[in-house]
This record gives sequence, C-alpha cells and structure tokens, in this order.
Amino acid sequence: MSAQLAIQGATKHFGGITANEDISLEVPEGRVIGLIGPNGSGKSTLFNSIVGYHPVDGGSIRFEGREITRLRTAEIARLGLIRTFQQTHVFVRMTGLQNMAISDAEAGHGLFRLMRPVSAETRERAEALLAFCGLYGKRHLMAGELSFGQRKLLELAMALMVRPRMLLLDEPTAGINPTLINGVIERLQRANREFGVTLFVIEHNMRVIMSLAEHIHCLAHGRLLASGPPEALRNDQRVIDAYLGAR
Amino acid sequence: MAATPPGTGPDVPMDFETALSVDAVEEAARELAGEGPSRDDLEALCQGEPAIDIRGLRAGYGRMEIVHGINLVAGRGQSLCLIGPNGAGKSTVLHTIFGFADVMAGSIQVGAKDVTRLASSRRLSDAGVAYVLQDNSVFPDMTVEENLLMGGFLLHRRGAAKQAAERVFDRYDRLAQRRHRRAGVLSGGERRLLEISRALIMEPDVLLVDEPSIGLEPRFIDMVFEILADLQRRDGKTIVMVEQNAKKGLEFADIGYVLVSGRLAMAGPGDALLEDPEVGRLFLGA
Amino acid sequence: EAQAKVEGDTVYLGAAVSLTGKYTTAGEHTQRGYDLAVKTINDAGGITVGGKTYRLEVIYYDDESTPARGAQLAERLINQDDVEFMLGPYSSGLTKAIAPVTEQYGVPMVEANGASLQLFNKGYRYLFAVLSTTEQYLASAVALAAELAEREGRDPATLKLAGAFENDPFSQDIRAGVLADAEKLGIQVVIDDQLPPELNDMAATLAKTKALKPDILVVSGHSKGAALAIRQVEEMRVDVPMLAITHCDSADVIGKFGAASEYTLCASQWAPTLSYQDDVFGSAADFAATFEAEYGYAPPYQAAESSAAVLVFADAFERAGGFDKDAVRDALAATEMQTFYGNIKFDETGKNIAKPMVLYQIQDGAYVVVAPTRWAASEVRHPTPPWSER
Amino acid sequence: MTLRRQPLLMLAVAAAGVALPFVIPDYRAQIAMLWALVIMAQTWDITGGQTGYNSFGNILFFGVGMYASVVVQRDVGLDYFPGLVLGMVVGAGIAAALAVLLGSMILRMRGHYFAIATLGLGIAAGEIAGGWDYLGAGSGLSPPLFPAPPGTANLFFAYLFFGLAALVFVLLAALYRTRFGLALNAIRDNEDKAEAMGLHTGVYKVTAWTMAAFVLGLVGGAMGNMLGFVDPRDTAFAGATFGVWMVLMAILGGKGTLWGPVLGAVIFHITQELLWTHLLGWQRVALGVIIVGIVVFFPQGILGWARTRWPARHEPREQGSERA
Amino acid sequence: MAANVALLGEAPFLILQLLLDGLMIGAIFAVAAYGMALVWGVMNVINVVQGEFVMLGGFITYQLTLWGVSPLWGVPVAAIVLYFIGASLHHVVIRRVADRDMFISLLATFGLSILLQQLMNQIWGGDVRTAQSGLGTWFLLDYTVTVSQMKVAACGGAIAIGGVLILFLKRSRLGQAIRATAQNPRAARILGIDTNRVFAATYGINAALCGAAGALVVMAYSVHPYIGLPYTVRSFMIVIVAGLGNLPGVIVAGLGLGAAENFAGFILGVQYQVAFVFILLVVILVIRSSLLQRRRQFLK
Ligand SMILES: Nc1ncnc2c1ncn2[C@@H]1O[C@H](COP(=O)(O)OP(=O)(O)OP(=O)(O)O)[C@@H](O)[C@H]1O
Ligand SMILES: Nc1ncnc2c1ncn2[C@@H]1O[C@H](COP(=O)(O)OP(=O)(O)OP(=O)(O)O)[C@@H](O)[C@H]1O
Ligand SMILES: [Mg+2]
Ligand SMILES: [Mg+2]
Repeated sequence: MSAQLAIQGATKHFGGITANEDISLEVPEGRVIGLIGPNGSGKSTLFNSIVGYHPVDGGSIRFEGREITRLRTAEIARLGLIRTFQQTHVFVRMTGLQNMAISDAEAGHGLFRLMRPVSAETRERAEALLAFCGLYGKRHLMAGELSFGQRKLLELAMALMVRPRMLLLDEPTAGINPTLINGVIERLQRANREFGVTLFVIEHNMRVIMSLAEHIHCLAHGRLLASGPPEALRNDQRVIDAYLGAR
Repeated sequence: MAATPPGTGPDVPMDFETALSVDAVEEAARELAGEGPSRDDLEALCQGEPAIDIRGLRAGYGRMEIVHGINLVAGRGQSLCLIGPNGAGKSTVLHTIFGFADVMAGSIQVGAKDVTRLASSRRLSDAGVAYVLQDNSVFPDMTVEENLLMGGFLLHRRGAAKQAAERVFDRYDRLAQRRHRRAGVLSGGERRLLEISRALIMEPDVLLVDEPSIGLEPRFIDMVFEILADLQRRDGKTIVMVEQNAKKGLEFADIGYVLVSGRLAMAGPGDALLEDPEVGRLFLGA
Repeated sequence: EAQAKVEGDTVYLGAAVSLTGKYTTAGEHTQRGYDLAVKTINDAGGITVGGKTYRLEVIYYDDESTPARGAQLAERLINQDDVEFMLGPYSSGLTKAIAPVTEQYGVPMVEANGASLQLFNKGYRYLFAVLSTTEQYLASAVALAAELAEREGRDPATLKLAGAFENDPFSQDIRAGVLADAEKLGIQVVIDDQLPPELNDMAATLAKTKALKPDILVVSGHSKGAALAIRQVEEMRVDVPMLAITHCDSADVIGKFGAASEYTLCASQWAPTLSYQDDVFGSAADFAATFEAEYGYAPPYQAAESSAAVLVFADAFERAGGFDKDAVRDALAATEMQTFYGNIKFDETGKNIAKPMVLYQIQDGAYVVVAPTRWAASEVRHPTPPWSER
Repeated sequence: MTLRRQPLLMLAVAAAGVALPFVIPDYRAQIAMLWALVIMAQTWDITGGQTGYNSFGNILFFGVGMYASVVVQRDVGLDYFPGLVLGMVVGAGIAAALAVLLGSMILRMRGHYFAIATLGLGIAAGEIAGGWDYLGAGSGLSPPLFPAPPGTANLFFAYLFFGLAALVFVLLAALYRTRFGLALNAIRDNEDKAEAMGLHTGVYKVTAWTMAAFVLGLVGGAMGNMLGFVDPRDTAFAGATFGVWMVLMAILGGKGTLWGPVLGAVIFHITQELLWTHLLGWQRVALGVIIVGIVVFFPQGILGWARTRWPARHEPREQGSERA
Repeated sequence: MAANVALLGEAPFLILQLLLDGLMIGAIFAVAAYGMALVWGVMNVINVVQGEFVMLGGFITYQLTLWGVSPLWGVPVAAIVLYFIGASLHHVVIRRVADRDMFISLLATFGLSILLQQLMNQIWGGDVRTAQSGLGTWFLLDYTVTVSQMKVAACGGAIAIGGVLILFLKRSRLGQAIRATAQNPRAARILGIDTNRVFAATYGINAALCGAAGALVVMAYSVHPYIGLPYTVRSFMIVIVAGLGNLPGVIVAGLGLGAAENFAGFILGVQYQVAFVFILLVVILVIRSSLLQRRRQFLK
C-alpha cells in the first residue's frame, strides 16, 4: 500500500536558520503517527510546509498520489488535509455553531453554494460534533469567550466537520488540564477509528504521544533523527540524548 | 439536566468514558473543596515572616472580575505553586501581584510594603518583585547580552548592570556561548533561561514565574526546575509559580494552592496535595 | 409653504461662504465685503421699499470650500431658513454648485466671486454677477504684451508665453481665456502647466521657464499661487520680461515679499484709485478707507465686489417696490447703476458687461493701475530687468 | 438588538422613510442625503465591518459612478430620466469592474496596508479626474437640471435613496445569514485559519468589495444629479468628507452589525447638521473632537457599547452542562 | 510629455535643477518620516496627524518672525513646543487608543488632524505664510542652476537630525528604553520601564521632529492650515519603502521620493504629480505584496 502522505527530502531555510533539512517520511492511511523532537527542531515548520503555508526550498510532498508541493493552503485543505494550530485559531467573533457551519466542506465553498442559508443537515452535524467534543452547551457562545482548552476542542470539532482525510495536529494537548487530556486522547482515537481519519500529531507530552501513536518520528536540528514504534523510540539512545533526557 | 443534542447521527458516537469539559472538573472540584481553606489554614502553611501576603483579593480585567476574594501567604524563602484548570485565574493572580490586572478589592503586601496601588513599572524597583511571563518576553532584536543589560535598566550605574550580567554568564555557560547572538534565534529552553536570569539581575526578593515548563521539551523542563530550586535553596528567594504540569509543580513547591473558578479550593504542603487521591483524579489526570 | 424671509423690518439674504478649507482667506474677504455693505446701508437708515424702510441682514453658513456642502447649504437656506434672496459664495466652483439650486427654486442670486464664463452659458435666469468674467482677467496683460512688442517693432507672433494655472474651475477658465487670446494674437504657448491645489513648490515649472525663456509668464492660482510665484521666481532668479498673476492684493504680495514683487502685473476687478462712486460708500477711495477703518487692512477686490453685490440687491429691492422673487429678479435684470466698484449692467445671461478689468503693476511698493489706458495712473515699466541688475 | 424586535424596527424605519418627506418637507434635501449616507455606511461595512478589510478608498466607486452618470447624460443624448438610469447603471458597472480588477491586486494586502492602498487609489482617482479634460478636468461638470418644478427633485432623490437603502438593507440582512456572510466573518476573525479550512478567501473578498462598489456606483450616479455639480476632489472623490464619513458612521454605530451603520449614519448626519447650524466656522473643530471622542469612548460603536452594557439582550444563550 | 523629455535632453542643466530641488524637499519629507517610523515601530500607531505637526511647527516659526525673532530659532523652538504638544496629545488621546486595533488609532489621529487644521484656520487664518530666513541663493553653471541656501540648510539640517536620532536611540538610556519597548512592551514593563512614559516621550519626539521639519518648511517653502496631508502621505510612503525600523533607509527613500516626484511633475505635467505619487504608493504596495506572496507572506 502506498502512503497517504509522502514527504521526500523536504528542506526549508529561514535566512541562515535551517529549519528542515532533507526530511523524508511517510504517513500511511488510517494510522496515527507521532512527531516529536526538541524545541526548534522544525516540527511546526514541517507541518507548515505540508499544508502550503510556506513553500519548501527543496523536496516534494505528495498527498494521496498527488503532488501538492506548490499548491496553496486553501487548495490543499480542500483535498482533505487539515491542520490545527499550536496556538489555537478559531473565529473568535462567531459562535461555536457558526464556526462549525463555515467549516462544513460538504455544503460547499463555491460562491453560489455559499449564498444559501445554513442547511438543516449542516446544523445537525455541527451540533452532533460539538456534542462529541463536549461543547454542545456552549454552542451559542462567541468562540472568543471560550477558555483556552475549550477553544482547542472547538478547533478539533471544526477540523472534523470538514470530514478530513488526514488531520495534522500541532500539540493538541499543550496547555490543557491533565484531566481533560484523557478525554482528548479518547476523542482522537475514536475519530481515527470510527471516522477513519488519519492523524499526524506533534506532542511534547510523552504520556499522550505514547498512548496515541502507533509509529513515531523524531526530529532534531531539522533532520529526521529516528523513527519507530513508541517503545523502540523510548529506548533509542539517540532520542534519549537529543530529546527525552536521562530518566 | 443536560441539554441533549438533537440529531446525533449514526456517524457520531456518544458513549464516552472520559470527561471533556472544564465545567465538569470545576464542578467536582468545588464539591470537593466545600468552603475552601480558611485564612488560618493558609497562615499555618507559611513559615517565617511572610514575604508576600494577599488578603481578600478581588481582581480582573476592566469590569470583569476573575478572581473572587482569595488569600495567599508565603514566607521568605518558600516556594508556592498554584494549580487549577484552564481559565481558573492562575495567571490573573500573578498579573495582579505585578499590577497588570485591575484590583477591585483586597490588598497585596510584599515584605512590609503595601503594593496594591503601586504602578507596575515601580514594583521591581520599590518592592523587589520580578516576573517571568507565561509567554515569551525577550527583546528579539537585541543580543543576549543586551537583554541581560536591560534587566538592569533600573540600576543607575551602567557598570553595575554589566557586573551582574557577567555573573550570569559565569554561572550559565549556555548563555555565555551565545552572548552576542540575537535573542530572537534562541531555542525555547535557552530563551526561558535567559528570561529567568534576566529577572534576577535586580536581585528581587520575590520571583513570580508563570508556567515555567510550557512548550518545553522534557530536558529543558528539568533544567528550569533545577534553576528554580537553586534560587530558592541557595539564594533564599521567595517563588510564586503557576504550573499546568501540576505534578512537577507540586513536587517542587513547599506550598500548593488549588485554584478553581477564581476561588481557592484547597491548600496544603506540596507533597501532601500530590498524594491526595482527589487532587490526583482532578488535576493530575491519574 | 415657505414665506418670504422678510420679518418685520428686516430683509434676510442668505449666503454660504468659505470660512474653512482652502478658500478661507478669500471667503473671509467676501464675508467682510457683505457685512460692511449691510452695516453701511443699515447705518444710513436701511432701504426704502414701498414707502417702508427695511434693514438688511445676512444668514451665513460655512461651505468648507466644498461644492457638495455649498449645494446643500443653499437648499437649507432656501427651504429651512426660507431665504428668498441669495448672495454668492466665494469661487467659481462653489457658485457652479449653488446656482442650479437657486435656479430650481427661482431664487435670485447676486454673486460677486464666481467669474467662470461657464456659469453664463447655462441659461440661468436668476443668476447675476457683478464682476467681470474670467476670460477678461489676463486678457489685458496678453494684449499689453502684444502692444509693447509692436511698439518695440517686434511681431507679436514671435512672442512666447508660459502659463501655470491651478487646476480648479476659476483658474482653468482663466487658462482658457489666455490660450484663446494667445491664439488670436499668434503668440506661441510654450508652457501650459496645471498646478494641483495642494502644490507648494513650483520649481519644476520655473525650471522649465528658465530653459524656454518665454516673454510672458502667467500664473493663476488664488492667493497661494500668487505667493508661490513671486517667492520662487525671486529665489530661482527666473528672468522673464513680464510676469502677470491674479490675486496679488488678496495674497498681500507686497507686504510679504517687498522688492521681490516689483514689476509684477496683477489682474484686478477693481482698484481704489478708480473714479467710480455711489451714494452709500462715496468714491472707490472712500470705500477703501471705510473698509480699512473697520478691518485694519486695505480691501482686496474680493471684498469690494462683494459689497457691490449688496448694493445691487438694495437697488433692485427699491426699484421692485416689494419682495416678490420674480419682481426682484426682473428689477435685477434691469439694473443700470454706478457703484464705487464700477458700472453695473447685466446682459441677458446675467453677467456684468459695464465694467472692465484693470491691470495693476507693482511699482515702488504700491499697486499702480497701468491698463486700460483710461484709468492708467502710470506708464507700464517694461521689460522687467534681469535679477542680476535688480 | 433582539432578533424578535427586528421586524418591528424595520417597519418603523420603513414608515419613517415613506412619511418623512411629507412630514418635514423643508428637510427633503437633508433626508435624501441621510439615506445616501446610510447606504454609504452600509456598503462600507461589507468589507470594513464584516470582512475586516478597512477601506479608506471606497469613495473611488462613488466618484466613478458620479462621473460616469454625468458623462452618459451629457454624451448619449437621452431624456433626463432614461439618461439618469442608464448613467447610474453604467457607473455602477464600471465601479464593479474596477473593484474586481483592483481588488484582485490589493485585497491580498492585510490590515492597514490595504487601508492605505485604497486611500492612495481614492486620492489618485481624484487627481486624475482633475487633470482629464474629457471629464472637465479641474472645472468639473454640471449635470442637466432636474426637469420638474422646484422641490420635486429633492422628493425624487429622497425616495430614490430611501428605496435603495431599504433594498440594500434587506439584501444584506439576507446575505449575512448565508454561509457567505459567515465566510466574510471568518476572514475578519482569522484569515489564515479560513484558508486552512479550505475557503476561497480571495474570491469572497473581491466579491464583497465588488458588491459595495456596485451600490456605491449607483449612489454616486444619483448624487451627482442631486448636488448639481461634479467637482473632482471635493464632490466626486471627496475623500476628506464622504470618504471618511462612511467609515466613521459605520464605526460610530457599530461595525460588523446590520443596524450599526444605519444607526451611525442617522446620528452622524443629525449631529453634523446641528453643528453646521450652531457652530459657524468651528464645526469641523467640533467634528474632530467628535471623531476622537467616538474612537476613544465607543471603539465598538454604539451597538457594541450597548452590548457590553446590557449583555443579556442579544442571542439566545443556553446554560447547563453538556454531556460528559 | 515627449516634448518635456526632449527638453531635458536639450537643457541638461534642468536635470540638475530638478534633482537638487527634489532632494531638498525629499530631505524634509524624511524628517517627518523618521518620526512616523518611530511611532509606528514603537507604539504600533500610524500617526495621521504627522502633517499637522509639520504645519504647527511652521506656524510657530512664523509667529516668531512676527515677534521679530529670526526664523532660524524656529527649528529648536518649534521642536520643543511640539514635544510638549505631542506628549500632551499622547496623554489625552493616543494612550487610550494605542493598544487597540490599529485602525482605531488611525481614525483617532485622523480626527486630531482635522481638529488641528481647523483650529489653526480659526487662530491664524487660512492665509499662506512664509518666513524669510535671510539666507541667499547660490548660482551654479553660470546662473542656470539656482540653489537656495535655505533649502541646502534645510537639507543638511534634516540629515543631521536623522543622525542625531539614530545615535540617541542607540546610546541614550531613553533611547534604549524606546527600543526595548518597541520590541516587547510587556517585557519592558516587567523590567521596570514605565512604558507609558516611553510612549509619551516617543510621541513627543515624533512631534518635535515634525515641528523642526515645519520650521524648515516655512522658511524654504510656505505653510497654511491645510498643508498637512502631503507630508503625512509622503512620510507613510517613505516608511513603507524603507521598511520599519530602518532609519538610514528612511533618508535614502525620502531623498529618492523627492527627486522622483519632481521629475514626474516635470515630465507628466504638474497636474499629474500628486496622482503619480499616490499611484506610485499603490504600485509599491502591490509589488511588495506580490513579492511577499511568493513566499506566502503578507503585508500586514
Ligand atoms: N517564519 C519563520 N521565520 C524565521 N524563522 C523561523 C520561522 N518559523 C520557524 N523558524 C525557525 O525555525 C526553527 C524551527 O521552528 P519550529 O517552529 O518548526 O520548531 P518546533 O519543532 O515546532 O519547536 P516547538 O516544539 O518549540 O514548537 C526555529 O529555529 C525557528 O526559530
Ligand atoms: N486581558 C484579559 N482581558 C479579559 N479577560 C481575560 C484577560 N486575560 C485573561 N482573561 C480571562 O480571565 C480568565 C482567567 O484567565 P487566566 O489567564 O488567569 O487563566 P489561567 O488559570 O492562567 O489559565 P491557563 O491555564 O489556561 O493559563 C479566563 O476566562 C480568560 O478568558
Ligand atoms: Mg512548534
Ligand atoms: Mg495562564
């Protein structure tokens, strides 16, 4: 089976800083893949390159057999490749339901399809997904009035609303209360299992990444340092030296 | 009681075992806490003369009150850690101590000085309070050295700031190697180190630290806590910190406070809270 | 419906003038001209209409030098303040905006500061202008240049003319007049620059002037254009035999630039040395003295013509014997009078055909009339010596 | 503004719009101007308030409409009304075309860069018109006189602008309820995120601006005739007056809301008329003070301020805990 | 237009003359632009009253000449008076809008700008004012090229002011505080810097720079109450072209703009000079934005 997302030799420089250097990795369909690495090792940069936030300097990125290296953010998103942000990004002066309604890719993004009122189906699915993420009771609140953790959950619900083929999650549990983290992990696992969404996750929280990911890649200094199943990586001396530190 | 979502279609499963709501955690914590600790309980936790003493503080932003009447006392050379769910008002408490938020009632005393109405730009010079912010606070276009010198902005002799900076470089080799680099290119951990050591140039008595470990890789987290421990043990600083990584925070701190919806729910010695099963369930995700 | 705005013994005239914005200076002269005439008439007992005496009063609004505002204020004067007789605003642009409104309502307007010829080819029946229209402003200067050339035994067709005109209705009309005159006389136009209203540097035009060495330089751009021209011609040592501009006196170029303004020719609607007179103010010189006593400076022609507009209204009221709009309009159309400002007689388009423009020259720190010959107090000094000899 | 009271309010405004020109006939010119200002504020708000793209140059479209309409009336040789209608439509068409063309270039800029670019376009347009002889250059143009007895012109324009304002209001009310309206809001709140969700942000922005341009073209086309004189800098491309006022009115009322621009325009126009009457020569000083006052004390507009003051009044809000 | 270009070829001294005149007005633009860059960079406020500060500086200098003082004194006097005006405006208005949406401060300063315009119109009248510095003129190339000594002095003064400002920011204590505040105001506050006072000082310095520029303007050109807008707009353009935080770039861009404008006025006809400037502004913005777009970044 060929991978859903295939990155070949991705390289990205910012001025004199090398953020990514010749990174090649694959994300197979339907799996949960982790991405770890020290601060500044280029994880977020790699995500940004994948979704077309900034073009890579070299290398190629393919999604479901299609070359997406030069495509723009919105085009890539319409292929079903959606990301969430390390700092939450939601539409702060719109209610939770409105945030969801505009994320409904099935209702269409074309100008003419947009010029219709929100359909009953969209609304139903939005409410269901909000409930899934524990936000049903807050659906009429402005997203800006939600707490940090709730915004992260809303962002997740919005991403699911798109019915993405693959989700790139940048530190989905950073700054979330440890108790709620368990809930997030369960939701993510269910989304993966039951909606069939492939997950590609950046995390610094080892508890989260170890229980979530089936396979983990570790970056250091912009390069791919090691890859393997969680257990193997946890005991990989290179990863311990570069990232985990002596325990 | 709960509003049931309509149209829960077949494709959205709804049978979860884990809670996913800040409110649910708060509810439980409030029940657990009952009235919350009394002023006497808090004073009992404080050892020696209080270095920081907050009474009946109500504070927030503009008209919005976020902290609803809390007390806080920590003795000289003690460390205190605030934990609690997102949006509980932990950062707001620190903001208020430094004068970044609006006080509606209550008083804040640092050492022997009442600072409730003091301008925030004078809290460092007049009351010896230093603050390490939750988010990044270096001057990105200045070098590491210039950043440290800015830490001594209030020192009227330029030489004094220079000496203080040299002491920092002697102590932390990592920074010394990078002294002429722009601070904007430092890694997250190095930046945190710079922020903390810059806060110490003026030799403050009280150090406020907001989430020292956020966004840091595991190795750096350990390093930062070592630095803090060093400061407390060796230099006898009083440290008030907020930490979402509650386990780390409580392990480190002498005193732990649990803040829920702007009120104190529990207080106790750090290790005692750590062992409390309810705290574990609600805040440590055990 | 609206009643004629004649309350008790007071007749109200309406006026929108520029108290702020780019025409502030001239707007103020206009307002003072109106005020002085009203005050002088009232002090002398007012006007007698149908055996009863009335006082005059003006209701003012500030049009901010913008036409859109002017049109609205005219509506407001007519509809809300029930004014039935209007005095004009300052500048051709504003008059162009207000005239359609007064025309619609059949409200007679006597204006003193809208010189654009275009105002008088629209068939307006209620618009009367006491001043000479734009094409006459610098015509005498161009004619003078041709005359002087002939006297020197030179063919006027060999003359070269440079012009810089502000890009507003007034100056653009002047430009049209100058270009037409030049064409008629066969004078070659070597520079034809249009100055933007916000310009405060004419260096580019003047540099061109230096390169092309024209015989006449013509500048029109309200007070600002006048000040700029005199100042920069001196500063850049632009040698040109004849410099003719508008708005010398309202810009007070003698006061500001002293000797640098010598030899400049200035187009003017009026001069205090003219020999006109009337019963209200006396002679032109008397008017000048009254004005100076009241406001502390010599009246620029904008003030004089504004005062004259009020005199014309007063005269028309008395002849109409009442305040019926159309009767007053007809009386205005039949005006034939002399004022301190000049003779006034309107043609069927409403412009004053009885009064010529005058041309001043600044000689020894004073404005001296040099054309037309009938009023010339002194011979024109020509050509202007080069700066190296001044 | 509760949803339930909206129809009532709309009915009241509609009744006022129909009755006013006869209740206070002396004020017809001001009433016509009022509705025109309402439209300007409404259209500015499409990009400024709803999409977060603050334009200082929408006056461009107003001026284009004004010139196009007068030139059509001058050169095509139709009677007054057919000429006016054709002129307005042509003006609106050109304005919309310009919006598409320019919008696809400058709507890529964000924040104040966009604002300044539009400011530049607005001023440049005035200067170009001022130098272009076909458009009368600095002398401006005079539209034909209204072919009816005095007073009827104002009546006509009062109803014309009222009708247009009402139509724009109803259309915008419908538009903001569609997902297109949500998409504009999404761009305003976080354009990066909107793109990351797959929205065609560029197309929506240009569409929104074009709608505003089209309507402004119509307004300008009629306004030239109402004012009776077209001057390049002070009437058509009057950035310092109409150009800024439309922004100010929307902000005063509350930008990004349906009623805010309407409310803002009404209050602004009345205040300004009072100032003109009572503060001869000082009225613009007062206007400056008012502008500063508005942005200092009502940065969210009157509606926004009312909302923080009486927060419970808008949008249904359900309390109660969600499913655990 | 072609004729104008040909004329440049026939009379090459014109090129020199246009260039000199352009550079001299450009230098004055640059001074106002320094101030704008400062306020923009430090306080994130686009200051639309810039031109009115210039105008005020001009009127103050003019007032001095009425009292019989040499207008050359206007440079320091206007700078000092404007510093206090700026600092008080900051206290009353700017401080309340500075940390909000930038658009709000844009509008607030716009309000101030029409307020000041009209106030000056009421106080001094709408007349055009000039002040005679008493300096003469130099002639080059056998009287064909004229250089007003006042303009040269203005140009030199402008460059000197720029140099002093750069040194001041780098070396002085206040300068350091300004730089720190620009980069991270919150961090500056936790180090005991009173950012509010830094902002007031920054705004005051900006006003002072404009005041000095205004004094030069009234001596070299003229002022009237409505003269501000061109200075504001040109300051803005210069800052955009130079890039924020690039003070040496500001002077180069200022000189370049002055020259470009003068040549454009000559070649296209003066009536299109202003249109040229604004279209240039838009073109620069569009080009900068599409260059950035290639890197998927935005002008924002
Ligand atoms: N837009 C940018 N311009 C310049 N440098 C950048 C930019 N974005 C990222 N960098 C640099 O690239 C490097 C990699 O950054 P990146 O954000 O990818 O790290 P990360 O692995 O996500 O780290 P963290 O765990 O702290 O989020 C860093 O040195 C960062 O400073
Ligand atoms: N500047 C502000 N203005 C208004 N409200 C604010 C502001 N900062 C924070 N809040 C609100 O105050 C509440 C408490 O915020 P605070 O930052 O103190 O929480 P916290 O306990 O530190 O949470 P976290 O763990 O997410 O950092 C939140 O509801 C937040 O939305
Ligand atoms: Mg990252
Ligand atoms: Mg916090």
